[in-house]
Amino acid sequence: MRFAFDEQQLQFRAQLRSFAEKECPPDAIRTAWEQAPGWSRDRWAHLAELGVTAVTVPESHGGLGLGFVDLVLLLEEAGYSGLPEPLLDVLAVAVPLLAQAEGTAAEGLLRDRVLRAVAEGGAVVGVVDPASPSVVTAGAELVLVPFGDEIRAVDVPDGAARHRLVDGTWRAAAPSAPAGVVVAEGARARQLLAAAADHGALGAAAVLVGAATRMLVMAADYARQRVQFGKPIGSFQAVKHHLAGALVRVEFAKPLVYRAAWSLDEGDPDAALHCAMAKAAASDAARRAARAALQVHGAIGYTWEHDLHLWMKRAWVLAGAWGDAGHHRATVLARA
Amino acid sequence: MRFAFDEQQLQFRAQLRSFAEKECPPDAIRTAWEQAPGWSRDRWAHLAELGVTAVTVPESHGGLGLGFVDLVLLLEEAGYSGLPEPLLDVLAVAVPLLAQAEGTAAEGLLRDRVLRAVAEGGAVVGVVDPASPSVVTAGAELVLVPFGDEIRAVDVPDGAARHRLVDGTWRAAAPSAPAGVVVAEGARARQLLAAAADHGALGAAAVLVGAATRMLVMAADYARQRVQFGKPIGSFQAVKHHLAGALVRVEFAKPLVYRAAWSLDEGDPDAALHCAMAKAAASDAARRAARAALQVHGAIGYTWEHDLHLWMKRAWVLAGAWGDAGHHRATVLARA
Amino acid sequence: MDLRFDAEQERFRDEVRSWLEANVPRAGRGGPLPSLDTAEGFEAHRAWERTMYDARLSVVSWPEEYGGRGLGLLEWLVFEEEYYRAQAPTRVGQNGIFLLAPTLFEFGTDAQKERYLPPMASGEEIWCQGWSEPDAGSDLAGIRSRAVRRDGGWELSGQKTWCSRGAFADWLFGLFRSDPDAERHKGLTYFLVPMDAPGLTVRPIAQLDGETGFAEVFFDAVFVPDEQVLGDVHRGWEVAMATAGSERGLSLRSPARYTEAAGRLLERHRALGRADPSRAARLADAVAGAVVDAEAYRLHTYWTATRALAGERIGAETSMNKIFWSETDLAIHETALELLGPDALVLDDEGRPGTWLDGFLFALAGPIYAGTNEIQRNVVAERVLGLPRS
Amino acid sequence: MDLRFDAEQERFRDEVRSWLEANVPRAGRGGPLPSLDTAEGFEAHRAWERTMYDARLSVVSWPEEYGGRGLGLLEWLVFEEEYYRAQAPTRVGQNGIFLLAPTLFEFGTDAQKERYLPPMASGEEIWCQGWSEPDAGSDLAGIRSRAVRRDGGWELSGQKTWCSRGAFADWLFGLFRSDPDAERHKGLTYFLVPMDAPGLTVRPIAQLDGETGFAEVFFDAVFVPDEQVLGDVHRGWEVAMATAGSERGLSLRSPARYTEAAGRLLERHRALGRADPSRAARLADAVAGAVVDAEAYRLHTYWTATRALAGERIGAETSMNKIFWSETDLAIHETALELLGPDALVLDDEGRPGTWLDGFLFALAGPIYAGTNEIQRNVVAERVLGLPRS
Repeated sequence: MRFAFDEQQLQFRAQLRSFAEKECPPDAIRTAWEQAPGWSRDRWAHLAELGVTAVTVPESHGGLGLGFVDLVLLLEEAGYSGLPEPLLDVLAVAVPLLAQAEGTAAEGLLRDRVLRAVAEGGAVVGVVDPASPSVVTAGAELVLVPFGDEIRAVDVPDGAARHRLVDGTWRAAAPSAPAGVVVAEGARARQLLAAAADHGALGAAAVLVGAATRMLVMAADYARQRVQFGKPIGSFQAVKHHLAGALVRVEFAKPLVYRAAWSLDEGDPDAALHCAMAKAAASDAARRAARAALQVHGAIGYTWEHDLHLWMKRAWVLAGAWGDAGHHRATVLARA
Repeated sequence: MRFAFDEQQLQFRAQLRSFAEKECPPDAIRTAWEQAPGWSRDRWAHLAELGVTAVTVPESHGGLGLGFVDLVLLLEEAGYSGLPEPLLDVLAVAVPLLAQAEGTAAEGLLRDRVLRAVAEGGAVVGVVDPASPSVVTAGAELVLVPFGDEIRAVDVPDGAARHRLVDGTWRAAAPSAPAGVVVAEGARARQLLAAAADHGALGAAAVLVGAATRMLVMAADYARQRVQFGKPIGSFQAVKHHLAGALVRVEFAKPLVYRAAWSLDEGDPDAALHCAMAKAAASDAARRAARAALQVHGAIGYTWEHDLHLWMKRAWVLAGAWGDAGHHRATVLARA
Repeated sequence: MDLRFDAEQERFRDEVRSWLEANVPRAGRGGPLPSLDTAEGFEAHRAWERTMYDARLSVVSWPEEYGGRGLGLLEWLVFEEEYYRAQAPTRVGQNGIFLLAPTLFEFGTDAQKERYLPPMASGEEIWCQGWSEPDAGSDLAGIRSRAVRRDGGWELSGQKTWCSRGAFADWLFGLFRSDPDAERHKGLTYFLVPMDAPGLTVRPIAQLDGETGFAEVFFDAVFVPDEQVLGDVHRGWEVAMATAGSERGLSLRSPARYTEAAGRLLERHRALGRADPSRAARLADAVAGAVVDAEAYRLHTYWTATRALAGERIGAETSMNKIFWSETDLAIHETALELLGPDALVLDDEGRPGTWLDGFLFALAGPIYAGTNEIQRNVVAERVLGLPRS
Repeated sequence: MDLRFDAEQERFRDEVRSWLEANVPRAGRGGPLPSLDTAEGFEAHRAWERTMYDARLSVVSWPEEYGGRGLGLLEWLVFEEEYYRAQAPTRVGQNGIFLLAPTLFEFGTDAQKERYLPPMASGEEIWCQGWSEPDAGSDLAGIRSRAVRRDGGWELSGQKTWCSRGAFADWLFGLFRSDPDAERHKGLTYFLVPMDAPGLTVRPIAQLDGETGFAEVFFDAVFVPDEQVLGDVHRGWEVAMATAGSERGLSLRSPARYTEAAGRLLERHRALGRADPSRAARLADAVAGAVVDAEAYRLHTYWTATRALAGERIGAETSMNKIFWSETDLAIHETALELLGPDALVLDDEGRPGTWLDGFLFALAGPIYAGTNEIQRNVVAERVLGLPRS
């Protein structure tokens, strides 16, 4: 029993934090929002140089071959830093799915090529979140989509319609008549899709606890500095208790996220249950953190110019992505 | 549109308050708890002298022939004052049920006799709360119980088993093979039982908002007087916000209670919906008030000696009586 | 107790309903109007105010001489119920009509009333508020913007912020510190200021939704003649606060907004019940709770209105109202977004939110503006429960 | 990261499980024990402590010389999981074992450790705490009970209250003001006092459930020799607080209590699902939430234990723990009572509550004792989030 990240994992996160502080300040997030795909190919290439895009790619395909425990810490950091790149879709969902697929011969070739390209930062492979099945990761060259009882890898045409979500992420219309390579079929495809749903939920939970932490840090900073009635508003109990109450929920969601990652890596038969617990707790904690942080900021937090909304909106979107808290609590009841 | 009680109604309540202040201080409530039936026949007789037991009895049977609007204000007061007498069971449920029954000839005689006796304080007629169907009002000489597709008026044997609830009220075991007079049957019986459920829910809601108000008054009194850290604890925002938040819920539950009473008196086709709304809101508001009041009192509120628990436990019991908040919210969805 | 409207009130309801059915801008007849927070949309909403004014429906509770019908509070509630029922446009003139007008009626000179009320009623002059400042938010008494005595008037300097509708409004009402030696609530004066006054500049502020619903307003030696002082000099705080508890100034937040939204939520939930019963079952409790709360707010409003009509002064209850409607509004919209799922968070092709998301964004501001709910809970605790001030 | 227990820990778990299966008092073999808060029940619980002590299971994490096994924090967690799983009796010795013992290990002299630890481990001497006073509750530093220097010791006067187990305990540990000129946290000394000392009287206090779970203790010139001072004179506050953040003094509230209760709740919900599916559906979200929270608390405990074992000092996180376990405990029991309906509020023929009602009554005290949750939220805000003190 040693429930902690190791030095290497913590260092990797620290590297990602330094990178984000330099390469992805809030204004860069704003810029990314402006147009599809909502993220920067330049920054993606830099993330590849850092090794981030190779984390979950097996060593046999040129990746680092690390697991979900390593990944969730990086995703939490991505949430904290507000990185708009599709790390969740690609690293938590698409790569593990592709790595475990055993489709046609064509697929075998494609798999190696695509995974290597992802590891090197040369390709982005997207997925479908079953909570919004009509859209896929924006900016992906290739998306893995369920079709009948198959999963296919389909090229995304340049002209695909794209929609912006309230949090500045974009989604592309799902290909309607996919003519791609069959990646898996039948029982295997169903298995992979079920696993992908767990991975997406866990990845989203990790990003959420990171974003939630960031909002509470921002609110605490503001509360120390903002003076009303002759003293910092952070000295008022109402402000203290809003933030402390939210912080407790966030801090207790985190171990659920880390444990679910460990269970996936260990092939624990309860891994799906653990992912559901993580997402249920993280969704609620992040929504509560967003509410508390906005209330503490007051009107300034309600403006476009202030940074808070960049994280708050992310929290709203991810709280509902890959199944909302209610969906996952229903799963908990069914599986516990 | 005039949504207010009239002078006479307010005066009646004021009389009941003065009576309770004199005749039912907290120690009298404690005494009543000690043994079955959990209330005082002496005080019941006094309530009859005040006219309270005659409120809903039709004038043709020697009563005041008033309606639910009059009654809910008195029940709210009973909740505020902590009166342990079974006003809710008798006046809100049993009397209206009996008054509207049209059973056998035997029933006609019984009806007049019983209603007159209730009005005069000489009899207590009890009922069954469908939320706990195995028990009836304790201390009633006669209870109205559903049996097959009938409602019967059954004498309660002296030796019936009696149980105490956490709030000090007692319930007697329901008669198992009722041999009483048939009060109503078939469709009419079903109608009357449905109405009785609405009346019970509304009556409980009225008692609940009264009890909730009392708990908040007690907590505010305590918070003004209790000093910690060199000042009254009521000057701390945490205490203020606990109580203010609960008070708002209670104050907004009250108009739902009053409106449901008016709808019943007017024969509004939505009266059942309105009763459900009242009970849902009042149950939650009272539970919240109980929590807030206990938290503000701290350890002293957790003792048997302090009065708070007399009201708090009442709130727990009534919140679940005649259908809990969830039950009534389901009704709201079905009927709205 | 009588919860029925009388025959005349019902006739009035019928009139309003028919008129709105015939006139509310809808697809195919000039509607829905473009966003209030664009120049074009602002003018379209102003024109709608004029249309209502011409039917004497813009300010039904005002005396006839100022463009109203001299109706009472209950009729105003009837009007509002119908207005929300018809899903008619947001009232661009609401800051003036609901916040300034009650004060004008109580403290304005006859000349001021004649000058300001009719164009307010017709939409010709739209008002924005100038209460908050960068360092005076929850602590409103911390106002620093100054008014310095000049010949025949005052010279205003300083900065106001979070002025709703500030980007396009014609006039501003607000408090300025006229006595530099007085502190906190003292030495403030209530001014009426045209937005085109020399020295006044406006910087629109984009909100969460990207639209410029409010603005900062800068005052650089803006001259305001004495006729534009409302109430007594140095008594601005009392002037601004006095009407909060009066019948006219009750500013009851119209319950129709919430009952209407709760009704639409209920419809959505019914539809979900057919499409995805298990998801609908999970949300049933929250939906019913929202319906109950909206109804509680409606009834509480009648309760309070009855008291106001009986001449009672409505005081700290307005703080209870504020807490309740803002929490209810948020609960309705949060539940709706949960019910609708991720698709409701997608923006349209112009990057604008859909109805429910828009309503949610608006509701989010509820616990903040018009006195944060934290301030309101202090007020309730101190004035209703009698707890000591901190 | 590795969430498995090692082979030795699993062997230890097996041993504990088998021993508890064989020894926990159950119907038919002397159980369940009578209420802890009666003279008879207290002695029965004391005997149970002795039974555990004889199996070297009463204080597994203590060194062997004092009756323990010298095991670590993780083994203690394993023990606790099994203890709750077996639904074994409430630990009558818990105040001494969990609150006093860590302080004794850090500040006690060898003589004190030898004198007090073994009888604490065996249940021969049961301790109660003497922290709060009538005017020092949340404001614990407001302690007024005095210790006056006398030849070879101190004379204690004053009053302590909310002393859990105070009605039947053998010893009391508590803080007294030894320097009358010092204020607040200064000038306090930590004393160990036998309950049969001349001048000491006990008044049991009945709780919500009617039982005397705590007591007032009055000190009228109670003499205590110097050997019964724990740590330095006038440094009692530091002595009492120092162990809060240490590994031994972590006083991790055993997560097994909550996972066990949540598991039983889940079973009840499954049963309800068969009997009344629509009612079960309404409660599904709350039941699942309770299960998730109990699990979150369990995992967070391992997380914290790992940090403590790595030598990190655990500080304000204990306040987060307190908030979370007390809220979780209350949520589990509130949900259970809602699920069980009115019947769960009926008392038995001796006027005692059933299991779930009893658990609810106990849980209600959680947000109050050991520092109210309001105080804990202040601590979290100030020490974790860095907000300024009021």
